[in-house]
Amino acid sequence: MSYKVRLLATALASVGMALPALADDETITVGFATAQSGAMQAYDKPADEAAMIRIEEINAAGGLLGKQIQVVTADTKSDRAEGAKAGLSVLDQGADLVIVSCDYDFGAPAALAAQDAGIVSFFSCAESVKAGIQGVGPLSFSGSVLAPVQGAAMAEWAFKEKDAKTFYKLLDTWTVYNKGICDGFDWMMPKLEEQGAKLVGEDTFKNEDASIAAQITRIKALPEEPDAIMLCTMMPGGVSAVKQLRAAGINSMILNGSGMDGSYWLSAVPDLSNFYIPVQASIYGDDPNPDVKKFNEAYKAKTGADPSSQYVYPGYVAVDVWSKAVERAGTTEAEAVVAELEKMKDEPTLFGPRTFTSELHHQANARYLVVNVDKGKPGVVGEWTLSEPVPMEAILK
Amino acid sequence: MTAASPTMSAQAVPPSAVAEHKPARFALARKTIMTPILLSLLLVAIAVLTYLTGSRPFNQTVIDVFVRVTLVVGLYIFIGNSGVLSFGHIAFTCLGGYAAAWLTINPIMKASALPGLPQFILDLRLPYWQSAVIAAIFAGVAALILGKVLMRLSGIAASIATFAVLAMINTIYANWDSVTGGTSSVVGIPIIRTIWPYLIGAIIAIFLAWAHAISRSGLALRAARDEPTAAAASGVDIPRERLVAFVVSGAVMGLGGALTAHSVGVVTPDTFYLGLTFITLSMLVVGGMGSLSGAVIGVVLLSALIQILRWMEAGISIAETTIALPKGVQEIALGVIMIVILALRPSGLLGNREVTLFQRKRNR
Amino acid sequence: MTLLSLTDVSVRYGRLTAVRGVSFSVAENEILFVTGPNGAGKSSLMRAIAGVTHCAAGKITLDGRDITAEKPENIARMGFSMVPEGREVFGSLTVEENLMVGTGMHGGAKRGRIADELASVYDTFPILKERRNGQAGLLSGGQQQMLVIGRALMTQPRLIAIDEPSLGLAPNITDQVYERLIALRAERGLTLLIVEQSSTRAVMVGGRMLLMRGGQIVLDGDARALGNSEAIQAAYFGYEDH
Amino acid sequence: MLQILFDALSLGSLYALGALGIALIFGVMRLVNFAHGDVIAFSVFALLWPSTDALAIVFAGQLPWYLLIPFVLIVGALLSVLCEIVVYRRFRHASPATMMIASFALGFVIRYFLLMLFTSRPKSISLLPALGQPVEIFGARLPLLQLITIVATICILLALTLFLRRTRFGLEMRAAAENFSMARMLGVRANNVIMGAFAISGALAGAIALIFGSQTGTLDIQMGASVMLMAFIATVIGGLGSLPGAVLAGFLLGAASVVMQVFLPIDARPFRDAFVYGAVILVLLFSPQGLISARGTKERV
Repeated sequence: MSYKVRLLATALASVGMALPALADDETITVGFATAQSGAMQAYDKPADEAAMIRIEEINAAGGLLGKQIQVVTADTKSDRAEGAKAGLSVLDQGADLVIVSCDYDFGAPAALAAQDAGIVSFFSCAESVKAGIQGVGPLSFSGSVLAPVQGAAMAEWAFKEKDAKTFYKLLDTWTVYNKGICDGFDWMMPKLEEQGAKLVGEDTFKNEDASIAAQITRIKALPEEPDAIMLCTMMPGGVSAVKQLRAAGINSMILNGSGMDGSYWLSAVPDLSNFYIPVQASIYGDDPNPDVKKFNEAYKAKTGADPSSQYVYPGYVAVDVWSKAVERAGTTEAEAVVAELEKMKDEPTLFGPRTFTSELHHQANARYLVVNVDKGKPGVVGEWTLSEPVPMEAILK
Repeated sequence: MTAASPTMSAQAVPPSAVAEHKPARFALARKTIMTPILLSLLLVAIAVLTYLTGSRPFNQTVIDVFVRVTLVVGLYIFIGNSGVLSFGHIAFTCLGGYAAAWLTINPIMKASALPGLPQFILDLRLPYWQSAVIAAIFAGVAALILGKVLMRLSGIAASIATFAVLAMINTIYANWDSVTGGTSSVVGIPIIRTIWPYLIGAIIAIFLAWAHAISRSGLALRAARDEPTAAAASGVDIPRERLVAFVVSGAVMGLGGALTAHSVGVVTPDTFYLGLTFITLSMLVVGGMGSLSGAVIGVVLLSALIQILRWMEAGISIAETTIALPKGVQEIALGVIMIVILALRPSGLLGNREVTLFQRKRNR
Repeated sequence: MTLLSLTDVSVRYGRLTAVRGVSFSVAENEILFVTGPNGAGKSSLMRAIAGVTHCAAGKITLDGRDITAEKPENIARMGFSMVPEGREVFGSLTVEENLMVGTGMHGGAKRGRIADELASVYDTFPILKERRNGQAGLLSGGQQQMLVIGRALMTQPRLIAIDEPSLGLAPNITDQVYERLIALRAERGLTLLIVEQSSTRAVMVGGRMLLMRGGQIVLDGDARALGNSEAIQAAYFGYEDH
Repeated sequence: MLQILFDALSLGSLYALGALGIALIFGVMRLVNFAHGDVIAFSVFALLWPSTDALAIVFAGQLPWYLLIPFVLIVGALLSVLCEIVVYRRFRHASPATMMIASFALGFVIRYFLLMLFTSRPKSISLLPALGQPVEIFGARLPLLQLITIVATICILLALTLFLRRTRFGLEMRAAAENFSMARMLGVRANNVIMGAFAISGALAGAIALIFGSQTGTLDIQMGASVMLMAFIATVIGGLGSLPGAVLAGFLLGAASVVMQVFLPIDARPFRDAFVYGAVILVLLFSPQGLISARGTKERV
């Protein structure tokens, strides 16, 4: 009886396995536990594609440690509980690296499963410090840059390069990412105030708010319009906020996090100007690095469309730095790979240098390109690296 | 539309029985005990089968099912017995989930992630089963306090008021950064990947629901649901009995919250919001709102359906060809199937009936 | 000629049977009283004819057409107007709006006739005219009763079924209501189906009378002949065995 | 101060229109229509060509405004009526809880259908861009859209009132909202009235979608959800089935939200919604039947 039950049960379970691939010695397996459907799919897929491009490049160049990289996937359905299952699923299929969802909240369950199993995980583009040692654990990394770096960089750049003196902070309390941008801004602001800048006001809103009229009224009540508004928000509420700010006749420069990158939404605010976004590389074809243009072409060839935002790039970076660490360690064993990753200091990648330490598996500073949207046309107008990295206290706030 | 129809439930008892004394209730317990036993056996069978497959993702799927069983049974205790639709019970799940997080996360991590917690909680680190018990009690106490105020309401006003509670707790937990970590995921909760604790949790919930249903309070509440005037006339204090059910179900929801936290290892406020509210309510209504068996079977069937659809989405290989549904069809199919079930069986798959061994003859 | 006919009609609520196997028919222009004690199933029977309560068994025809499973609005459109018990006025509508609700079935063509009908209802119940623009919900119980009867008349029915017309009305108003109904019967050939708890009114007005008890018809005959006979007393209070 | 008033009115307008759409349907069939929010999203997504690209491909969105507005309203009305014919018609005799879950399931289907066609990435579209300009009024600089929102809402409310008070269909609808079976016994055709209610409700959803879409410039699959929730609450505290109550409560909720945003200290502002919901509970405790209780509406939940 027990044999039959076991047979039935195994049959049942194996239906779920796409390819019951066991980790053999001939290949290295990268598992994607990311959203292939649901709310996160639109964000995970581009980063996945970029990671795939890097994997294909490696395979074409002879593989990693002489082995071909094989890819397994599981859909998180943009659901946390499903995320844990997806993580377990790719681990069962022998993943040596687990790429998890772009967003920390949605990626954490799968990353935790990898951490538990002693396997290295990379968030494709999460920008929260918890996507690393401080949250998931010592085997977890992110391919992107911390959100506070974005807020701090934009404030410093606006003050130094654009001569902005009065600042206003508008925070969308929806996500940790938003709060992170403003945390970086909050850390930078006192330094700038010593040099003559001034924070003239602050307010909060919710991403889903149908109208931010009340918040706008408060800005308009100021004796004079602030030079710059630090807008810590993301899609879709961010577009709404920008549109309403401009519709109310507020023309201050608007400083953003990288979350507002992309030209796909610009039609919502016709002739938008004076709008600044930090990006790791430009999707607009004007990146100073010609290799970025090549990547953009490769991406278009693979997916049929241009990159939709800079969040394509960190997926590439994740596979890139991991594979370098594996190459140096000579193994995919987590401990050795992590040790190699933690030795990286300003490791050059296609999209800016990367540094990992035993305290931080994330970037506390980065070289950013600043994109300005002028009359609805985005383009790179500058480059900025923070005068000093954002300290741990500000990151952990 | 029609007058309240007499319940078909094996546990249904006319209002007059409420006043009956103890021996009668022992008889009632004997008569109805088969229902929770059968339901538990069903879950045990599922657990054993899962254990034998040894597949980790499938194991996690079944863990999820058991957590849902706990939650839906918790909903049943209040909604099924009182007939008042509550949109707010997931608030107690939220309380339970965070309480479990507070009690089990490594103190060093807690001190940095949730510095606003009181010192004695910061220093505490309990095993998961103790934290689950405390989480349930915590949620139960919260339900007692909130229920005191809310149980005066009935009908849709009560539904909305409970929803308002959910929205309030969600807003507070999403923004009280120092204590709840705000909207960010709280991590560091020990992850329990064996199936048995969840099985035990679900079975406890089932037996609690059964014990409440045959208690004096549960009987009175169901009598009041079916014949409000008669019950009020025979001295049933409806708000009080509702409160009892609210507290018991709040505690079970809290337990479910703790189980959720340990199954995934993270808690966030929006896990415990509208999505979970509607999926659990749907499972209850599809199974049969007025029946404990309906609650359990509704979860098992809908979960099985979801799983099958997911497998179909992932692709099934039949003789060399892989047939796969387009991504996203699973949710659409689920919605359509739910509508069809409800159209064919408006009072759910089981209606008011319970699963028993024998079709018992009705007392005349 | 038979206008309404019921064959073995039963009505159940869950496991409770309110009407069991009732058969009778109503001829055109007839006055038929359905009487019986509380809970005899009279109202359930009426609701079943009107189509708002589902028939568990049996068949109902109106004007030769099977209406057993017909929608209430279609039954109304065939000329069956029902005044249910409990004065179901539309409380937030004005008195005149209440009266107008049921006139839609005639289409817009007969505007003049609707005005005439309205005038005649106001004639019968002057108080309604006085309060025509007031909220119906604010009327007294008796006034609401007038309103629902007037509203049913506004639909210009061939058969009007009234559940307890005298409930809540002062005796002299009740008299007026009956006078008006009888006059309409003469003028237009209206058929009357009237539910009353006591047989007094039936005896006064005359016509045919059914007596229901326990969901069944126990007596059927001429109201005056049955009158105050012993049979009716016995049937009413259930002295006999059956 | 004037600015705050306008802010409150424009937000309240959205809630009031939403509440009206829900109250209308609740009135005629005791259905709490959870799919309403998804009808809102659908009616404006109909302006786009289905595509999973990040860039929105505008389809009907390029129509001139006098065609675009009716287009969206009609899409909303048609979808809503379709929901009634395909789904809700089978639930006429079901309990409110069953109907509610069915409506939720239906909303779920619509939402995931949109998700499949358009992905979850919000789509941007410049809807009625002329409305994005600020205007000067009584010394306050207001976005033209805010003004139009308020004016349009008032017009819709007036038109609807006229329709309900002055037309036969309106009369039948009001009668049916109050006592459905009695209205049927007076020959009011149930299906017509219910379909009428769904059509109006759907058109109102379209109106909300238009306002919302031109205000935010983004179309998001979830966009209807928050308005729908607030509208649902407004319907209840307004007195279920009472149309004026729903409108009043919608405006009150909008006002409460704006006033709290203005007067709460910055640290308490993120908790704004908790205060709003607290106020909702208080209102319900003191008047469980709602602010304006509809006479004769028997509750069946």
